[in-house]
Amino acid sequence: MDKIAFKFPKSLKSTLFHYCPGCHHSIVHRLLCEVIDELEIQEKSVGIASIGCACFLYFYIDVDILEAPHGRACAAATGIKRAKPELIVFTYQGDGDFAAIGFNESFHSALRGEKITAIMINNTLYGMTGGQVSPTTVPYQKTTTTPEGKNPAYYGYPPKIAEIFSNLEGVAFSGRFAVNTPKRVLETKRALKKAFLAQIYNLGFGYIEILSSCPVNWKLDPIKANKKIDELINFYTLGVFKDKVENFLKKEKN
Amino acid sequence: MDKIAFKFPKSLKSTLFHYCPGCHHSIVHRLLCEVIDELEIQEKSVGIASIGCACFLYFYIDVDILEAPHGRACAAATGIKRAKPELIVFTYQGDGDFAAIGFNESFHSALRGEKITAIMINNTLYGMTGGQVSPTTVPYQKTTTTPEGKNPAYYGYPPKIAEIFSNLEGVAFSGRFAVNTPKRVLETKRALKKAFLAQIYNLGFGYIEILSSCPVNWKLDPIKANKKIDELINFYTLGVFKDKVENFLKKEKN
Amino acid sequence: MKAKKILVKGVEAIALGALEANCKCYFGYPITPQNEIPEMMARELPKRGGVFLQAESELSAINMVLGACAVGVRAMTSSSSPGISLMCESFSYIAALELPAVVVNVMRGGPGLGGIEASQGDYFQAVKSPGHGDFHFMVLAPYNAQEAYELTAKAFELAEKYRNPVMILSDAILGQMKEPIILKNLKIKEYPKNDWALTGAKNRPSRIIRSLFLDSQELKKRNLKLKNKYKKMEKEILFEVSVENNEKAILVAFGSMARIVKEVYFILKNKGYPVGFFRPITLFPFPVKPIQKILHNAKNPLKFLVIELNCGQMVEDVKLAVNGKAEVISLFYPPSVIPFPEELERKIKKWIK
Amino acid sequence: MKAKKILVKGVEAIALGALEANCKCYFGYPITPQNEIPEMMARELPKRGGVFLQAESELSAINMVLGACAVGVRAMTSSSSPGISLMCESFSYIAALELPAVVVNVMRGGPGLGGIEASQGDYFQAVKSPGHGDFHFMVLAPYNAQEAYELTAKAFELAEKYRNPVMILSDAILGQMKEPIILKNLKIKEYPKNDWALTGAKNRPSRIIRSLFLDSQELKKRNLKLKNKYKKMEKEILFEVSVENNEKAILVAFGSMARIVKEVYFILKNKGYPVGFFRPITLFPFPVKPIQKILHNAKNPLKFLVIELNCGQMVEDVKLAVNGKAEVISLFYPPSVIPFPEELERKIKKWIK
Amino acid sequence: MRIELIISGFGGQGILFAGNLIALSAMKEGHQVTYLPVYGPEMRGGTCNCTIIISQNEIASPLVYHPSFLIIMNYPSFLKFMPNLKKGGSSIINSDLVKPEEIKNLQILQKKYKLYFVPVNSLAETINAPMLANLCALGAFYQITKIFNLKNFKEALKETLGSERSHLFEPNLKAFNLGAKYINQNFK
Amino acid sequence: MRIELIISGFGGQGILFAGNLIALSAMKEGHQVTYLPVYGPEMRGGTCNCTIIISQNEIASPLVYHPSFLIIMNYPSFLKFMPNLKKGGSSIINSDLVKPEEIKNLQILQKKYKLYFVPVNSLAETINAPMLANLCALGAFYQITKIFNLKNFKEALKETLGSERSHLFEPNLKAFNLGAKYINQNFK
Amino acid sequence: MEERCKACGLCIHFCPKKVLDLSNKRNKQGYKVIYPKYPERCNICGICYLMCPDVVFIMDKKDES
Amino acid sequence: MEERCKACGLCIHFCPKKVLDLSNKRNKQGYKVIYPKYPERCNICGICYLMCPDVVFIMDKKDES
Ligand SMILES: Cc1ncc(C[n+]2csc(CCOP(=O)(O)OP(=O)(O)O)c2C)c(N)n1
Ligand SMILES: Cc1ncc(C[n+]2csc(CCOP(=O)(O)OP(=O)(O)O)c2C)c(N)n1
Ligand code: SF4
Ligand code: SF4
Ligand code: SF4
Ligand code: SF4
Ligand code: SF4
Ligand code: SF4
Ligand SMILES: [Mg+2]
Ligand SMILES: [Mg+2]
Repeated sequence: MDKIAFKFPKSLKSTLFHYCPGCHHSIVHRLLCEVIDELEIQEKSVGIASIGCACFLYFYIDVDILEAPHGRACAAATGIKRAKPELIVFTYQGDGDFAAIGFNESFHSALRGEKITAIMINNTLYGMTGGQVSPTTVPYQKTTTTPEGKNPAYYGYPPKIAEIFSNLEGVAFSGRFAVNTPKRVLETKRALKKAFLAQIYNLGFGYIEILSSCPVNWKLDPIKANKKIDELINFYTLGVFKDKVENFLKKEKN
Repeated sequence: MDKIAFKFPKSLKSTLFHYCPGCHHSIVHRLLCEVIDELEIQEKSVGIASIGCACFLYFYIDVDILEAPHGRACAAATGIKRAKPELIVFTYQGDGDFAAIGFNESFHSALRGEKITAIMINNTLYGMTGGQVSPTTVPYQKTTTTPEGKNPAYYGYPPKIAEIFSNLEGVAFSGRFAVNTPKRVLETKRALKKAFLAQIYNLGFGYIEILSSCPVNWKLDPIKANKKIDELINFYTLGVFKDKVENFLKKEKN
Repeated sequence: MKAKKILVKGVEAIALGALEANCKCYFGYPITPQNEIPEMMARELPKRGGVFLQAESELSAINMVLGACAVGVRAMTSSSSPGISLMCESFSYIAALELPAVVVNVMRGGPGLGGIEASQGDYFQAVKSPGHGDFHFMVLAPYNAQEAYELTAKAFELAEKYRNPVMILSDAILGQMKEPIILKNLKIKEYPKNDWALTGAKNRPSRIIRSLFLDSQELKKRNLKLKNKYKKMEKEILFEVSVENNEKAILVAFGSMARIVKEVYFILKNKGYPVGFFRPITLFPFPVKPIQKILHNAKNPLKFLVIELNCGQMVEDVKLAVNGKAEVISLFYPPSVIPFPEELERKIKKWIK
Repeated sequence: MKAKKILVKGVEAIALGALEANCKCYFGYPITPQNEIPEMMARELPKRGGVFLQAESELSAINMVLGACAVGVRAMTSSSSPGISLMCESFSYIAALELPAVVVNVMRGGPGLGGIEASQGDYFQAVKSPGHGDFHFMVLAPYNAQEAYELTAKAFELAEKYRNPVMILSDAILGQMKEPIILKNLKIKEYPKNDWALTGAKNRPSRIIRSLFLDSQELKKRNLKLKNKYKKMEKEILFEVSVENNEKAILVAFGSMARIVKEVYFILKNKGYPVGFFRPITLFPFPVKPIQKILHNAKNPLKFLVIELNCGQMVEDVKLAVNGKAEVISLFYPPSVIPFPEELERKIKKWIK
Repeated sequence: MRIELIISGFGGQGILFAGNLIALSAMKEGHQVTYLPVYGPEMRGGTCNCTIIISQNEIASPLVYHPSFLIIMNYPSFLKFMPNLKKGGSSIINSDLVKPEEIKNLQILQKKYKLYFVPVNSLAETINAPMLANLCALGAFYQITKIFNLKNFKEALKETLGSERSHLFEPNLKAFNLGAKYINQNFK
Repeated sequence: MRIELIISGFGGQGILFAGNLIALSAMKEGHQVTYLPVYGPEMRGGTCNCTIIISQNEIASPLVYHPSFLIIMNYPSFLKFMPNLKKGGSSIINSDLVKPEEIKNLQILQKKYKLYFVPVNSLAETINAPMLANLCALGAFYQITKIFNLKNFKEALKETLGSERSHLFEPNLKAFNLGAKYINQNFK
Repeated sequence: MEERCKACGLCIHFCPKKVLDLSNKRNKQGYKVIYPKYPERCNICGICYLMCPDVVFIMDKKDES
Repeated sequence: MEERCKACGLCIHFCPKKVLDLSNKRNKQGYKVIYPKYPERCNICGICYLMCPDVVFIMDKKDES
């Protein structure tokens, strides 16, 4: 585990990423592919691309991929998994997609304990549409639609989805991660794997939230944007909040 | 406080309720009117009727009332309150309306800390449409769309909305109540009042969840249905989970 | 169970048709007047190895259907007017993704929450624009329980044949009334999906099902492909006609309304009035040529009386088909007051005196 | 700030129009190509004592608008095709509740996610059925920034005058291009709302705003009321026409496409071709009579060439207006490949040779 | 042969159950049949009615404005539907809730129509089955029209009750017979 | 007088900023003007272009297929737009990214068109402002066309930068002047 | 107020003094209405008012509570 | 692999041995690509691989890592 490969993941297509320089979306893409390769599930995976900067997921990840309407990835994933439980189904969504317009689908899929893996890339705003405020935007952060900064008295505080989900019986794995340091990259990968194992072992909904930088809309260079993630952690505690996989694996061993 | 009036509330219209015999909707209607009367807010209240058995709210409660599309009551309430903050705005919703189709609007209104009061009547199913399963239906409960009983491995466990909301900064009051005993009726009324005070004092979102009987769709007579609520409490703990009003009032006193 | 006669509601006939077509997944959300469909599916599908799941909303339900169809499994949803409107964005995606979804709309009175009685107020929505962009459902409008049963089953075949969503457009009268149907072996064809469905990239390159085409040439190509498909669907046009070429007026109606109109047609015919009867069964594609044929063969100048349970919608398609070659009159009955045959007879007589 | 000339995007002109009309609430959700509207409103409204709130979805946004309108406050939302589709159920409610909401659709290529370039693919949706049931928006289609500014302002007045939602139907070309506009004092009238708005039952009986009418007679009455209202709106018909009665062909187009067509019209006219130009500005109500007037006054047999950035939608309304009295030809350009004037000229010439 | 029947009463009086049963029995008899329920949104209370058409020919419209037969289970239904009864038509009237003595124009009505006042509630209570007033009315209808035979009715009833409610077969039949007997003894 | 200009390059090269500035300057000059940006969905990278039409008469179509002027900022843009340039049209070409020596049919092109190779990146780097290559190109455009005067340009620039970015006025102007000077010194 | 009664029986069930019972009289809604079988037992505790879903127990009808 | 590079600088920032720097060479995307300024310092720790958003550091290009 955790050996660093210097290897182009098998399930990553060679197409150049369209992401902006320093964007974390593509780090997560790579990790996702590494996990798919290690679990050897490329041939039975179906991914759901959502609407956001990562809508071109299908140009990069070499598994069958469906594009769902904005916010509906978890519902589409539910349809797929219920129709063909033998498939490994994951969604890849932005914070706007997962936690704003699509939160109802996200929440209820988790509540039902759908055997799917959901990845939420939280860059605290709407990247693709040019940096508008999101429910996940942190207090006083400036965005194009909160030019004076996001006033929590007006917009409230960001939701702690990983924590909320950890209290739902149907959720088997839930945690919040970041990829702004090498250590965190490795932790995120381990977590991603768990979130897939939650599905593979039929334990329940696997949820991974990843704090992710958006240098362009944060109006920071990639290095500063990377550092900004450390600030975000004040609002968004990193960690695993629920892990039925670990227990399951322990039991399996016995 | 808590004196029993034997009095027809001023803000209750004299129209006969269309509810089935023993339905708790109308008990809550009365309590709501008592609270409106006691707070003297009849003249500045706007209620949002939602779609469900209580969609005729406007025939009973004598305040200005708007009908919102199914599930969107909290969004409409947000629009009203933002447009005219001087109004007292409340929604009256079923569990299907508030927690299923409308949960996104409910959740995000609470998250933003909208200064509105939301009442959710949880009868664990879709009353108006004839008793289908709801996310709030408890495990193994039979409904018309879970003829063999609701299997939690298939549909998950009911969401604990009052508890979830109590963790949102924007929420000033959140609790779960019942009206199946005289004591609980009084508690519910006190809580309702708090949920309005949360708005009146501009403290945040006021949320009241009321376990409510649906004799017809539960296929029980009104008395048995009433007792059934005691069973539901095993899943749905009663209590106040958040109360910024109490603190505020204490501070006011000093 | 074959060739058995049973008494069922129209909506139950729809559910039975779906089961006959071996529909494997039902996702939906309750709404009157079509709850008997999910309720029957909830009872029957699990027995047949299928999936019934009640979603948290119509929005979610239609996207579950979208997902199931994308992996090549027969799936459907059903709803009534407001619930259908909520699905419009996703309908547009489903059509763009070319998925063979089957959607049932048991119309009720609108707009808004309206009423739960019958209406045909969603004709425009179903036929012209069930969402944004240039796309169409194939739209089938049964007028009795037997047709509801058979057309619903057929819908799955047509959806796969054209890789296009198909809508069964019904209403609360047909939906809630009961009449006998004969259960048959309908021999619904299944089209292969192994050249497009997402079933895991095993022994083949990975696949993409998407509707985003930022290259405008690609988007244009996709749009033209859809347009051609709609043209091809004209082969499937269905209609009922009772015309002997010596009429002076043709009564045109679809769905439940066509039953009341047909009653009046029988009455007037019996009384010697020169009237004909035309009932479109496919609303999209609309039976343009059959109408033009009536015009072409007519020995007298014709009048088309288009009778609908709405404020006048299908009348536009009739006008477009007639193209000025005959008078087209709209007899509209806004939902939900359904004209009784007696009343309609009086009204029609005024126009054909 | 009056009579000042500034260079703005079409979407900014729309926002400025709304501000000029003293719109007090904006609720919306981001979507390309119209984000400049919420972004401008986010900057400007708070300064003017108004409310800007970005909602968690279009579904929520339109219901916030519904709420604000119900209490008598000028409110709007804006979006683009997929976001508009998501609002369809609520549109139907808003129309049924007779609320004066203003909705902007800056169309993009569809169906599905499509593309972000210009399209007119939502014509049918806007004009025929932005939701379930019999209802209509009033639909205004500006073709340059000045018109976008003025029509948007006017939309608030019209919405209140008829207590009916009004849609500004624009597209990515007009939305994203910049051109000068002259800011004026547009003197937008405000209609009293004190006889219906929900402002608290003080010194008056409490009020209800609802769309549920289980009594079918009541529902019918409401539907007929709406139908009459749509009839009355015909007074507001707007269009641009350049016809001298000796033409052989009339070029018909709306919105951005009308600019390209107009360019071609200028070119052809200069080259001596007998062509006219007709541009509907209100799409609903559609300028039927002005078209019939052209037909009536025409000295030559006419051809109508209807040019659209879609697969052929408005052409149906032109056909309905022409009613067989002239040939109507659809020159359709599926989104998002916009024909350059040069190309369009060639194509049109073929039809009028 | 063609009967257009409307049954009307409160929700909860078993109107739709009875209507369905008649339609099913008639179908088993080999007739063409349509059955159209109309009801309010509430689960209980409110009015409720249904239209059944039984015919030897294709039935186009399932709606009729002037039915040839009525089963009137409560007073509001009496007010609503009586005026529409076809000339010469028949009506079974629940005399427990619509008392003949309270009807103003009774004589006029009796001239135009065949009226069968049947105290269906009281009849049902005699067998301790107050919920089965609807079956009493149905029995009366059978006895008057004989549009289906008893065997088909029994089959229809058995089918409708299904296995879970099969214990209700006998009580239902009993109520049915009471209604039929009441007609037999009191009319013609 | 009528110019149809297309500016094209990578996202991030300030294409739209320059286009907007030209349009605004021309508007201030009293011309009719339209400015139409086209860009990909990504925030950066990807290609990006805009069309500006400047005319003394009403401008109907804001789109042209055969522009009379091009500003080409990178190689893909060169490939895409050069073939569409109107006969006799002019083109400013960023010679840092489109090297004349790498163009195959250079001579043919030079016969048909007026080509202005300007090393805008290098020019901008001379004033330590690599982001301002766009303004160099704009200066060149100004020098060639003189379709607006300097005063209007300066006003437009000031307005566009606003107060928060007013410190960028001087550098922008400097880059503009460099471009203009380059044309002055190297062409005609 | 007895016109409001729907014979649900909740008041009967909760009345601590067993004052109430259903009568044989039907109201216009068709329900057999409540009546105070033993009015003398009533201690005006108000529980019937609290529990009645249909707001039947109103003070100006003194006999009922 | 340098065609993938977008000059974000994350690898430079995180490389513990300060091996890497931006070159003056532009790739087809228009970015100045990364190069190993001090290749000899590299300890093949893999951090550049981990942090690079564009999967530039792949082993068969040994000189880079
Ligand atoms: C119904 C609908 N509304 C809005 C949009 C426009 N839209 C595209 S992506 C996006 C948000 C993207 O934000 P997020 O999900 O956080 O992803 P990111 O781009 O930040 O990675 C929006 C609003 C859309 N495509 N569909
Ligand atoms: C969009 C839409 N979907 C479905 C419905 C149908 N519908 C009406 S009420 C209701 C649910 C009511 O359940 P709940 O909110 O729990 O209220 P209750 O009747 O149980 O009090 C539904 C699904 C609708 N009116 N609109
Ligand atoms: S806009 Fe932000 S999230 Fe999107 S690709 Fe660029 S950096 Fe990444
Ligand atoms: S169906 Fe249930 S919730 Fe609705 S009125 Fe009847 S008892 Fe109350
Ligand atoms: S008030 Fe009287 S009748 Fe009512 S519950 Fe108390 S004791 Fe019983
Ligand atoms: S609780 Fe109210 S409605 Fe129920 S029986 Fe008693 S008085 Fe009647
Ligand atoms: S592998 Fe070499 S180049 Fe890469 S980070 Fe480690 S030391 Fe630096
Ligand atoms: S991290 Fe990757 S993309 Fe960024 S500069 Fe280094 S090699 Fe280039
Ligand atoms: Mg984001
Ligand atoms: Mg409920």
